[in-house]
This record gives sequence, structure tokens and C-alpha cells, in this order.
Amino acid sequence: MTTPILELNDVSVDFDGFFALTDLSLSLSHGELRSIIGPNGAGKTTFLDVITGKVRPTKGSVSLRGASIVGLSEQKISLLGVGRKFQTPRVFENLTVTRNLELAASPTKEPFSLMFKKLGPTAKDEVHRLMDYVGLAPFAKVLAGSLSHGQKQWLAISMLVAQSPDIILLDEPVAGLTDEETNRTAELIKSLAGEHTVVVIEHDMEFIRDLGAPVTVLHQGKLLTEGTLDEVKSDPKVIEVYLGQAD
Amino acid sequence: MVQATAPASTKTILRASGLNVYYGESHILRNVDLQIPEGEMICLIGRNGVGKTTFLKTIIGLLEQRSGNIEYDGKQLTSQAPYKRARAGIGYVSQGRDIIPRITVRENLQIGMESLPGGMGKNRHIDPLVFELFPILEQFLNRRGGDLSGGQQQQLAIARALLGKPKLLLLDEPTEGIQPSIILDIERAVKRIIQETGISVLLVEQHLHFVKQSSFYYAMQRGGIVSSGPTSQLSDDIIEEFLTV
Amino acid sequence: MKLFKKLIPWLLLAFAFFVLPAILSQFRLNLFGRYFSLAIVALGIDLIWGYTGLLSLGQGIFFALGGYAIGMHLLLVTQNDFTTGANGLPKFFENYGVDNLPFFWQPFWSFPWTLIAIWLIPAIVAGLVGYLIFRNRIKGVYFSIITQASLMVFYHFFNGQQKLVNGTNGLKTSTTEIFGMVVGSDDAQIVFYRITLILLPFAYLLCKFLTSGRFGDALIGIRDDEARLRFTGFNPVPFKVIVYLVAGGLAGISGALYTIQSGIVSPQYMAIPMSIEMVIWVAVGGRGTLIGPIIGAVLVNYLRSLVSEALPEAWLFVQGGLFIFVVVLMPDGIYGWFKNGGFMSMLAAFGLAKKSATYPKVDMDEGYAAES
Amino acid sequence: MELIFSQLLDGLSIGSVLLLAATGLAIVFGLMGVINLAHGELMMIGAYVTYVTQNLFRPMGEGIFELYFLFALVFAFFITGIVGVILERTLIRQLYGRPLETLLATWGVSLVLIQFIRSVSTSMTIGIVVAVVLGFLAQRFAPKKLKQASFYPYLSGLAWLVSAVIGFLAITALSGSKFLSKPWFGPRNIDVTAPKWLQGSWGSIAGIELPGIRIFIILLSALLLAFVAWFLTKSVWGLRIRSVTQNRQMSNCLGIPTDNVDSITFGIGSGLAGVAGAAITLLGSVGPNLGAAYIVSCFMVIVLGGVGNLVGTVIASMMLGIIQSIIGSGAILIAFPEIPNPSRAVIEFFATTSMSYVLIFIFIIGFLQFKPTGMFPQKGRSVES
Repeated sequence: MTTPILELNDVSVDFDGFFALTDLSLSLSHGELRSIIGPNGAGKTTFLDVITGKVRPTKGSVSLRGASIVGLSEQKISLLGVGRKFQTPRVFENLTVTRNLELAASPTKEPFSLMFKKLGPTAKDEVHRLMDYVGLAPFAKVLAGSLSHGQKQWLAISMLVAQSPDIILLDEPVAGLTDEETNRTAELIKSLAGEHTVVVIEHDMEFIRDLGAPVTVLHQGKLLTEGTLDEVKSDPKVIEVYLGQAD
Repeated sequence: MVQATAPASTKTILRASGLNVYYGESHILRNVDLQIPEGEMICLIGRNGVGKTTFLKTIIGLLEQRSGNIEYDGKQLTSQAPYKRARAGIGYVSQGRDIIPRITVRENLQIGMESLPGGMGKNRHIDPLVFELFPILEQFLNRRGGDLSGGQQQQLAIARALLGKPKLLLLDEPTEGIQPSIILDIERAVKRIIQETGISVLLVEQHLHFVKQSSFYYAMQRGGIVSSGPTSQLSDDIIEEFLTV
Repeated sequence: MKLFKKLIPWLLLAFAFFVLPAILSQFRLNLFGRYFSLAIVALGIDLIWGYTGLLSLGQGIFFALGGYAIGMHLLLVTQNDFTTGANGLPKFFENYGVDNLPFFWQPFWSFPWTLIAIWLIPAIVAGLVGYLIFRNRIKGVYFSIITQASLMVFYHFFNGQQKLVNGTNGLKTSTTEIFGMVVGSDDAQIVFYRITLILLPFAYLLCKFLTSGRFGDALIGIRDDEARLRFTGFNPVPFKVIVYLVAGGLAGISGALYTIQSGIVSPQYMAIPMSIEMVIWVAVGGRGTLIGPIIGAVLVNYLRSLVSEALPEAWLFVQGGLFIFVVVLMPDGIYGWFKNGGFMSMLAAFGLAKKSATYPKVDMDEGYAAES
Repeated sequence: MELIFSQLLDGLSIGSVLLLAATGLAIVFGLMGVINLAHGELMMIGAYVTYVTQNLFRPMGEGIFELYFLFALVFAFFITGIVGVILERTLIRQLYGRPLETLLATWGVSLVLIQFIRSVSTSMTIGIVVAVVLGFLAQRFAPKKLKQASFYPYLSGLAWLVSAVIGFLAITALSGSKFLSKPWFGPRNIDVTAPKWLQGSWGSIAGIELPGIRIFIILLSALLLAFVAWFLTKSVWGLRIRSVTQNRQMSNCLGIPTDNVDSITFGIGSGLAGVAGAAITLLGSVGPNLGAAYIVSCFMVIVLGGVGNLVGTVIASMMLGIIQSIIGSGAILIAFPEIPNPSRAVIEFFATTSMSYVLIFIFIIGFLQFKPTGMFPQKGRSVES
């Protein structure tokens, strides 16, 4: 077992007396694909907020490759190799698809290098490869705001990939997608794992099944159980959370 | 898959037909037809994110359909503001409970009476029935709504909706994230209200025991109704498909 | 056709440069010179507001600083009866019994330094103020309010310091001399008019350079979704500081040009209304486009001259109405309205033009079809 | 020491005026997210209402005249409040959720109000009424067929424009009559005579005179603050307002008419501006430009105190008032003449009213470096979304 790339230890988040996360410990190894499920209000989004630096944990430690990232700004954590897709696909609607991707793919994010240096050929190739891969190439010069919902989801995901982070965090990547789009997204995500560590938060169980990845169940800010989907499904604790009681 | 049918009862309080609802560009509800008979509890089941909450929000008026009709109490509801619908007798208990956080429990309850004729200016007396149903509320009258626990907030939300004497009560996952003991309290309270006042209830729920208290179910998947029937016919297959993990 | 469209602004510029001086009266020409210099500050505002989403209500500070820089130089180097007092210093110092030139006046003896100071001092002040605000993630209306407050502070400072900058009266430049010409004379004014028209396209090209590349994309990212940009690894603070600094420098240049053409710089340039009006020029012309602010600045100020000449009392009504109209009904401004097909759709509504195909939707869904 | 005390009192009264002015703004900003740059002009309306009330009461004889100011306060509240409600219903409502846009649009409103006060005359009033009535009639009686036409929006805009032109022509026609076209107020400042019972001293504490007007303003602002606190926490409308601000959607679903709540909230905020304007007439002559003098200080109070917090507003306005009166007047130097030179020079530099603004601003910017959200930030998850 290699050292985990991301490790959360006893993390709690307290919003004025309301505990969004309670003593959550979790570790991810390099190249892993992990699904996270849980009822609404289980703390899934807060979990991502903690990792990406949006919310500072009240207690506990978060470390990336063994070094603590608690208290770092969002942009620093992002530069360290953590990318995140939000629940709603947040893309820059007034920029074209290409420019969205080029912004994400920029190897440096300093103002002067953006001003005076052209984007290198490797980054450009990567942008084209990604557009081809997710089928956005015909829309390269279209403003992202006029893409369909599903295309925005893909654009958001490909922007993440263009950032080439080690860890990709996906919050509800298939919300509002059609069946076909959902299937294609599952393929896309599976292809990302291995090279990247991918964490997927979803409600859609068929999609989770398609991913075939280990599942972590959160409930009321705590880690309820971990295992394969089938193991989790037959876990009485999970049944209780989802069905109320085991009958 | 089970054939979709409508409940047999003659008089309906609410009839939704061909509803299509979008969030921005994403198509959330697809041609939803649903009927709620008077004086009965109907249940809408389905996994997280399939559009159940969207459906309730469309009925109360927080979202507007792009096409389709909602007929309530014999009248069409089209682009009426939520507060008008509340005053027409639709009570809504939302998923997040939406207790107004920085006012007291008493004030939260008073706001529940805003939908009565004359509003809360004329209706200041809190019906003791709600304290009978949820004794904990009487104890905590002067606490801030936001300081209650999840279960207490849920009871407050239901009590608040009841004080408006609705004809139709919309309950969105009233048992979500709540201890089993309180779930039973809530179940009992809802059943008692239906028996005593004859109101209709549309329940969105995952908790199987509660689901089985209703007379009829609709199951939703990816924004459409895919199955419906009397709850007594709720088979293990359907439970497996729509309620479990 | 496309080339022609691109050429239009440059043709207009050439027209203004060569033809207008021949056909307009000296008085009108001078007014147009002022409008064009105001277009430069409007460009800066567009850079920070239209592109980056920072609504600064304090551009008057930088505008006036530029004006004061040139004014101080002119007052120092001019030696004539109108401007020079008995002690060889600018005349106003006599009134307050100041015999020693305040230290910060000294460098303004130098013409090269003045040319630099016109944009450098405002830029530095802007960068400093901007840094102090941005690093705390203060944005939106708070940013606007604080810039407005800092404007008031500078206003009070310049108003109150009679011994340093002649307080309320400001510095009168029309009687000063430069390169042997009286600044207020017709000959000099034509030169200033032409200088303005040379600098305006440079300001435009600078803004174009900043907004068209990936730097500009990042600015738009900050405007539309700053948090998202942060999660992509960008630190928005230096970006904001840089554009605010550039906008400040442009405001300084604009203020200097305006000062020599209007003949005076005074704390009134830092009064609250002036800075808000600058914002409205941009809004009227069309923010987020670089032609828009130029159109807006020239048009609104021209309108102002016309209305104030005909019916002085009506101007505030017209201006107020214009504010409300543009904000509520024409949020993209005149240029944006044309560009987004507003004009064509108006014609189409009256049946005078063919209805253009609706916005090209990438995918049509049945919901739209069902509704319409 | 006595000097310091009297300056303190002075500061409290300056702070009280600020508080009066800022409370309304804080309500509108904190509860509705509207940046109302016309707030100062609403104050101006309150001041002019006071002036008109005074003139109406003057012929009624000495005894009744003495009471005019109390009536003026009530009139100022209601008339300015009504102006606020009209403003909310016609303009502000279009702009909710876009605070920067409310800022620009309300600035436009402020310009119109300033010029209105300057040039309002009988002929102008008639012209405006004619234009508005014509405009409404045109919309009201437009044939239904026309209303469905695609060019109707342009047509209705044109109808308004034509009505405006007719109104303007009416004004021009009427302006032949000197009597009708004489401005009611004109651009010059107006003076309000304080009733006798407010003038002079209200006694003294430890040898320090208590000037009636200042004490009255302090009491008035305290009273009004108490009223606002009572209204927001105890009254039914206050409950509705709090409910809507904390959870708009759910309040709507529970039967609270949110649009009426908006109007009333904005009306109350505007009414308070009117009362502040009335109080300001006691301090000296006022004119159409009254608003500009107060608006920025009011916003500073809000930035410093934190949004949507009455306690913060009180503390911030008192703090600014006291800094202004103690430093700005140079009172410190007179009270402590033996301050050594470097600090003395600094204090002297800031010892004018203008320069005390500079000091206050430096103070606020410095403060925001440590607490960017003000003294009393709003807590909770939803602050930054």
C-alpha cells in the first residue's frame, strides 16, 4: 500500500453549532476512483469544501501527499493539484469553449505571463484533445453560456482535466443529464481514474453502479460505511438511513 | 414495470397534467401527470435527484412550469404567487424545513397563521392542537427556531403548516435525517390530522414505513412518473427499484 | 464588409483629427477635445467595471491627480503677471503667505517628470488603494462604497489644503504658458485637441491588448465567477490590482488633457457626482465593449452641452432619466443594444425588417417548442 | 476637561444625526440589499416638508406654531415614506438582486429629485400631472389588439414620450403666468426657525450648558431607534419583514405577501430618512444639495458597523461623530496643551472638519484590514454563497 495522496483525519466542521461534518476520517490513494453517496444534508458538499479550502475545518487535519493544506487559500490548493467541479456546472459563460479550456490549461496563472506569453503547443494540443474527446470540438468557438446543460457539465469536467490535477473532485456530474449523456459521462470518468484520483459524489445509483468503484456512505456528517456497492447495499445501517428501518 | 394508473377516488383536490419544468436549461420534470384525491394521503417516491422536490415546488409556485396544467380545488393555478396559493389552502413543509432561523418558535408558529383570512394580525392564538401533537414545541416557545435540533425543527415545520389550516398539505421528506422515535411521532401526527380534519396530503418520502401509511403511490425516475398504484400493491421489486440504495 | 466595419472607428478618428478642426468653431472644437479626453477615463472604467466587474466610484481621484500634476507644472514654469506672484512662486501662494515652495512641488519643475507623473502618481495611488481593498476580498457594493468614500477623502483633503494646492479654488491653467504658447489660446487648444486624439487610440489599444488575450479572459472570469477562477488556481488579487492601476493611470492622463482644455483643475473634479457620471457614460455607451465607453463619453457630454445651452434647468432631469432608463431598460448600453440586434429587432417588431433567426441554440429541446 | 465633555456631547449629537440618517439606509441595505443613493435626497424631502409645515403653521398664531415641529416630524415621515413606496413599486422592484444597478439607478433618482426641488412650481406640477395621467390613460385604453402586437412595448414607450412632451408643452404654456411659474423653493437654501422651546439651553450639568437642539436630536434619535427596534421585533409587520429577509421563499410559501413587505420596508427606511431631514433643519439652513453632504458618511457608518445590525450602526455612528467633534475641532490640543511636538503636529494637521474625514477614512480602511466584514458581521452559512 502506497502512502495516501489525500488524507482526512478526524475532521469536524461546525457552522455556529450545526455540525456539517463530525470526526470524518478518510484516505484516498493515487489513481483511485471513489464514489461518495449519502442522503441530503449528509455533509457531502462540505466535505469537498474542506478539501478545496473553501471551508476551514473546526478540528482535524487535511493533508495532501503528507503535507497539511489546512488554512491555504483556494487557489493555492488548486495549484497543488486539487480540482473541483461544482454541483451546478460552473463555466465562464461569456468565454468560448476554447478559451474556457485554455484558461484552465494555462501552466502558469500569473497575470504577466498571461499578458505576454502565448499558450504553449502542449497545452494547446491538450485543449484540442479534450474538446475532441468530449465532443465539444464543433462548438469550440461557441460561448459556453449557450451550450446545453450536458455540454456544460462536460466542459466543466474537461476544464478540470485541463488543469491536470492529481485529484479530481466531481460534485454531481450527471445531475440533469439524459440517460445517454449519463452513460458517456461514466465512461469519461472511468477513463480518468488511474492517472488521476477521482472522487464522485452522486445520487444516481445506476450511475454509481456503472462506475463500479468503492463506495463511501456519509450520513449526518459522519462516515457510515465503506465498501463495494453490493456490500454497502446490504449493510443494515445503510438500509436504515435510506429506508428508515430494515424491513 | 408496473402500469401507471390513477387513484380510483372520485373527487380530486389537485390534478397535475403534462407538467414540464426546467431549471435553467436542464429539463427536470417531464410530462408529469398526478392526482390527489380529497381526504387521502398520496405518496411520491423515487431516489434522490429525480425531481420530487421540484414537483412540490412547482405546485406551491416557487417554480413555474413551461408547459402543462395544475388544477387545484377546481381552479387553474397559473403564475400565481406562492403566498396566494398558501392563502388558497396549500400548506408546504419543505425539504430543508426552512424554519426561519433568527426568530422564536412562537413567531415561527405565528407566521404559519399568515395564510388564514386576516393574516397573523387577526390570528394570534396558537391552536393548542399543535402542542398536543408536538409537546416539545410548547416547551421551546421562546427559543430561536434555528437553535432547535433537526427533529424539533421538523415538528415545528409541520405544526407551522397546520396552523394555516390547509386543504392540501405538501410534505417533502419529513423524516429525512431524523431519529426513529421522532419519525414515529411525526407519522402519528400526520395520520391523526388526516383523520380529524380530512385534509389531503402529498408525501414525498423514502422511509418505507411512512410510505406504507399512504393509500396510493407514484414512483418517479429521471423526472417522469414511471409507476403508480395502491400502496398495498407496493412490491419488493418496486421498493428495490425506487427506494433502496 | 468586415474589413470596412473594422475601419469605421479609424475613419471616424481621421475625420475628427483632420476635418473637425476645419469645420467647427473654436468653442465647439474645444468642447469636443474635452469629450475625447473624457473618453479615456471612460475606457479605464470599462476595463475595471465592464470587464472585471469592479464598479469604482472613485475615478475622480485619479482624474484630478493627473490634472493637478500638469497644473502644478504649468504654474511653476510660467512666468507672467497672471500666474506668478511677487516671490516668483505661483500667485496663489501669496494669499496664504507661503514663501517656500512645498516639497512635493519641486519635481514638477521638470517637464519629463510631469509627463510621467501624470499617469504614474494616479496609477500608484490606485494600486495602493486597490491592494488594500482587494486583499481582503472586499468586492461588489462594498468596493463601490469604499472607493466613493476615498473619493470624498481626497476631495476634502484638496479642499482643505489651501497652503499646498490652493484649496477650493484649484489651479487655473488657462493663463499659463507652455512652449511659448498661452495654454488658453486657440493655437494651443488645437494642439491639445490633436494630442488628445492621438492618445485616445493608444488608450484604446492598451485596453484592447489587456482584454483580448488570456489576461482578458481571466478578467472576465473574475467578473463572472471569481470563486470558480480561484478554484482553477488563479489568485484574483494581482489581476484586480493591475487593472485598477491601469484604469487609474488612464484616468490621470484623461484628467491632464481635460485640465489643459478646460483651463482649470479643482477639487470639483473629485466631487462625488463627477465620478458617478463617468460610470454612466460607460453604461450608456455599452460596458464590456471598448467602443461603447468612447461613444458614451462623447454622446452624453455632447448632449449635456446641448441641453444645458438650451434649457439649463432640464439637464439634471435628462441626466437622471438617462441613468434610470439605461440601467433598467438598456443594460448593455447603446453599442450593446445595436450589437445584440436590439435595433434590428425593433425594426422587425414594426415589420420594417425581416425577423432574424432567434439566438442559435446549440440544442433545441421539446420544452421550448411546447411553450412557443 | 469641560471642553472635552462638551465636545463629547457635540460628538454624540453629530453621531445622532448620522444615526438618524443611517438607520433608514441600514434597513434598506441590510434587509433588502438595495444601495439607495437617493437616501440623502429623501432626507432633503423631509427637510422641505418641515419647511412647508412651518409656513403652514405660521399664520395659526403663536401657541400652535410652537408645536409645528412635532407635526413636521410626522409629516416628514409619512410623505417621504410614500415617496419611498412609489419608488420601490416603480423602480427598485425591477432591480432586486443587482445591488450595483440599484446604486446607479437611485443616483439617477437623486438627480431628478434635486432638480425637482429646485424648479418645482405650480405650472410644473400641473404639467407632470398631465403627463402622468395621459401616459396612464394611453396604456389603459390602448386597444387589446394593439397590446398583443410585437411592437407594443415600443409603442407604449412612445406614448409615454408623447405624454411627457405634452406635459412639457403644458409647462411652457403655463410659464407665461409669473404666478404659476414661480418656483416654490428655488435653488437657494431655506431656513427653518426652531420653535422657542428648542432654542437656548435646557439647563446644565456640572457647569456645562445643555443646548436644547442638540439634546433634542439625541433624544429624537434614541426614540426613533427604540421605535425601529420595537417595530422590527414586536409588530406583525416587523415579523413579516424579518421573516422575509431571513427566508424569502419560505415566507412566500407561508402566505406572506413578499412584494408588500418590500414596499413597506423601503417605505419605512425612506420615512426615517424624512425624519432625519426634518431634524437637520434645526442645525442650520438646508438646500437641494443637502443629501450629498450626508450620504457618504452614512455608508461609512454601515461599512464600519456591519450590514443589517442596529447595534453596529449605533456604535459606528457615535464613533464617527465623536472622532469628528473631538479631533476635527482641535479640542484635544486646547484641552491638553502640553502634548509634545511630533504628535502635536499630526493632531493639528487633522484638526479641521475636512481633515477629520480623512482621519476617519484612514481609520476605517485600517479597521477593514483586520475585520473586512465590519464590527458586527452577519453570521451563518449563507453569508458568502
